[in-house]
Amino acid sequence: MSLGLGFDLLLAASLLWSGWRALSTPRLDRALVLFIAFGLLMTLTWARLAAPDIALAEAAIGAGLTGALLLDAFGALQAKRAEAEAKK
Amino acid sequence: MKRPVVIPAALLFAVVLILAMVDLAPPALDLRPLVAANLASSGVAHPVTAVLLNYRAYDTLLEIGVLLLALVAILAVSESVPTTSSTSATSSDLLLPMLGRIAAPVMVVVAVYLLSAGTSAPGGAFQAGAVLAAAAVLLHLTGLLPGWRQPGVSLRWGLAGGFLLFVGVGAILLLVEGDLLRYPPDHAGVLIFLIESGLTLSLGLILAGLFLFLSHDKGDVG
Amino acid sequence: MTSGLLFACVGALLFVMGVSGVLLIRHLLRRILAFNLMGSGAFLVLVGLAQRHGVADPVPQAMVLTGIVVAVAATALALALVRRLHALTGKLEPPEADDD
Amino acid sequence: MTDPLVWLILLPLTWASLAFPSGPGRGAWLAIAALGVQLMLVLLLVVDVTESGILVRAVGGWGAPLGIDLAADGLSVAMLLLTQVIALPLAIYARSYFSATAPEGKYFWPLCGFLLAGLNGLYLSADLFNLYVTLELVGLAAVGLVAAGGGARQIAAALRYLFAMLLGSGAYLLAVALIYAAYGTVSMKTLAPLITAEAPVVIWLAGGLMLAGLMLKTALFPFHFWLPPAHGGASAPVSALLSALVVKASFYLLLRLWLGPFAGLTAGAGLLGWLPATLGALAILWGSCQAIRAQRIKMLIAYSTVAQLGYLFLIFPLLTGEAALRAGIMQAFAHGLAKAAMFMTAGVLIKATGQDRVDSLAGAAQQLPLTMFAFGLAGVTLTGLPPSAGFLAKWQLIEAAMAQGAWIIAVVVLVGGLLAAGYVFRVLRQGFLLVPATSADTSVFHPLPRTLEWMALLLAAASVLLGLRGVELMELVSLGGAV
Repeated sequence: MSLGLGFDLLLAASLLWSGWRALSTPRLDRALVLFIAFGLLMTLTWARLAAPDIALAEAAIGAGLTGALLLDAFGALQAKRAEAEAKK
Repeated sequence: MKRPVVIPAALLFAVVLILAMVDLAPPALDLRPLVAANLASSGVAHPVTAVLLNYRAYDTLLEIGVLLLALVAILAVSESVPTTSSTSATSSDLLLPMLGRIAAPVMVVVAVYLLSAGTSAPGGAFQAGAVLAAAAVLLHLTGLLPGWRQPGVSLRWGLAGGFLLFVGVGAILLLVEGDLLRYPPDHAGVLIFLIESGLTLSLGLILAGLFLFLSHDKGDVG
Repeated sequence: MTSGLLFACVGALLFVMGVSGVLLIRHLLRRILAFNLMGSGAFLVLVGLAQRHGVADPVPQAMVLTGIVVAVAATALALALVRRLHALTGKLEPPEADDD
Repeated sequence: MTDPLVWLILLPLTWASLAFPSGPGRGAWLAIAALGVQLMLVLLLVVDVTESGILVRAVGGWGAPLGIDLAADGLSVAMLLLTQVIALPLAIYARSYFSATAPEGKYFWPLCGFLLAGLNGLYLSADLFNLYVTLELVGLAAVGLVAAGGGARQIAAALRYLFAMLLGSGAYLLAVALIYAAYGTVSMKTLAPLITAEAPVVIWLAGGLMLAGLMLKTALFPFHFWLPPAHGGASAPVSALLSALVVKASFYLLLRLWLGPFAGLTAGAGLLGWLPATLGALAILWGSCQAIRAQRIKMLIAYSTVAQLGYLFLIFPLLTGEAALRAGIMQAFAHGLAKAAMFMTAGVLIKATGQDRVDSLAGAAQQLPLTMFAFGLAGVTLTGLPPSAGFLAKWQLIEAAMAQGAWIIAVVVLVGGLLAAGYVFRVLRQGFLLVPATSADTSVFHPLPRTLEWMALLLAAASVLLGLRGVELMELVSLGGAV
């Protein structure tokens, strides 16, 4: 088994694991972190598939912007919820 | 309730799909020689950029349309009532604004590099625009750039400008060359760079807008 | 097995994972995550399967670049709707179907 | 303007992206003027295609398989004609409908422009991946329109709609990936002989994914769950746009794939056509029953759309002959015109009475005779009474079914007509009820711009009168070898 294949298999397993956990882990903040990790793993995958353009775009847009959007939404919702609790 | 149906069906589909994919014979057609053979007249040296902005430039045109459309849709959904609290991060920390002041210009330089590199190496308008957008978001997070509300006239023209430029070039080429987005080989490089420059700016604004308009909408109603 | 084929298979699994997620998960933010997994899965199949013989192909790569931008546009719109719904109802789950 | 085909895509893109910077609520006149030009362009295109058959344009001058081809044949021109014919009166209606400050009309024009550009692009594209992008353009624009300026109910409907659209286009995209891997091209013209020659298992899976994804996008029973809240909850011009035009786009694409690249597979498996047809028959029964029971007028009309879409899918087992295709196109026109008119009248009634319940319509015929007349005409078409376009469509469909011994389809069509009469009559009966002047719960009717009523009447009358000249229209589909 070559080094490349071993790395690919590891990457494949991590992709599936992080994707699965992002959907199934009970805490939402962890899920979002796992999702961003998934995006970074996708970036590595694109590099392994000889697609540097997609790797760049995935890092910037897929993991970066989407991650930022999700985290920002999460933060806003948390703040909103805390506000609502405080009112009670 | 749906679970017992969906999960077995999904697993079954995945297994059949993977078995079928492993079993797949080589395709009848190979576009790679075609891509390579026409590279010289495409105006760029990087195959992916050639596909994106020349061979299949029409896809890219519509895709920028989708992005602009999504931004308009977000504006249509968001609350239009201007709220007063628009500065996001409290600037009690002195380090963050400094970081923003140093990093943002560097990111602009990186964006320009990515844009110019795109003709011959990985990179191009999307990546450059994304870096510009990231710079804007960073400035916002460090408290130097307030969240955007309903955009003013100049910002709206900036958001739509890259797309309008792309459509305009396409339309002129349709009138002059007879086909939509058919670049004359001698000028293809210049025209593509022109389109990419416009797109970088507008994409930067749109992608930043996706974040900043949403970020502004704290959902305060009533 | 080439990297292309391996990641195409991973893509197929991610796709069904994402579709099941969109169908089964009620929490809207997570449903958006599931949609993104579905998209990534389709992109991996597009590039990976086309490159199953180990040679890079710029055409599907360009298509995926287009697809990523479309996906982020859809994600942003979905988030805008979710935030609006949360602001109006305080809920992060869609209300039950009202058929009238 | 030498080339109507390409300008039909460029023009709406241009006015959509000009309407956005000109400011919230602006762009109506630009849109109406441009839609007038688009209507002329599509008429020019009809002439061109009638004279010279299928037209192909190579975007970028490359040609398939390296580049993207645009193609116009009889089927696509018919759909383009339907789109522009409805869009112009609808735009005039929408200009009067949205007041200057209405939040739901703030970005109506750019969204509407992108939607129409997406539709025109979809009807003209001959490239599977490009079709994916146009599908997304149409889907996201439609979701934005449903959600625009809306309350919680509308936002929830838009979210459900969005996820249905994304699932549908996701399945479509995976299918495109499999097809590219198997044949190395996504050009429909290049693919057709390749798929007919040899179809590995992945192509069957790809076909299944496309079928499922597009049935979901067309809201075929039981995938219709997203349609009634989205179409019933949006503002009236948007509902009209979605019900009359948007759902037809994914139906068109399914038909195009069925008859084009996948013709080799679908012709070989004769029973396959009965799957969409069975679901279509169920859609007719279920949708009509729900419409009969609906309390709110727009939900009634939305469920009627679920039912009427069912007829479109009845043609699939009969596609070996051309008559079924003609019936399908006629039904698309009949339903498009009548349903646009119906949602427009609903908009008038809701604005005038301030209520949206069927029960609150008493006295409408006295106060808004034009509108109730328009609703009645549209109802004639949906029920399939002569001489309407709906009658012609059903007649053709029954004829095609009987010719192939599929009498069950004929029975479904007849039962569907009776049920449609049921829900149309419910509204008319309420509208023509005379209310005693002293009654306390009489709805108060607010005065409205007459344009609203006339535009609805125009489309409703067109849906009936088309029945007289429908043969010429149906001739169109045999042009350029769609079959």
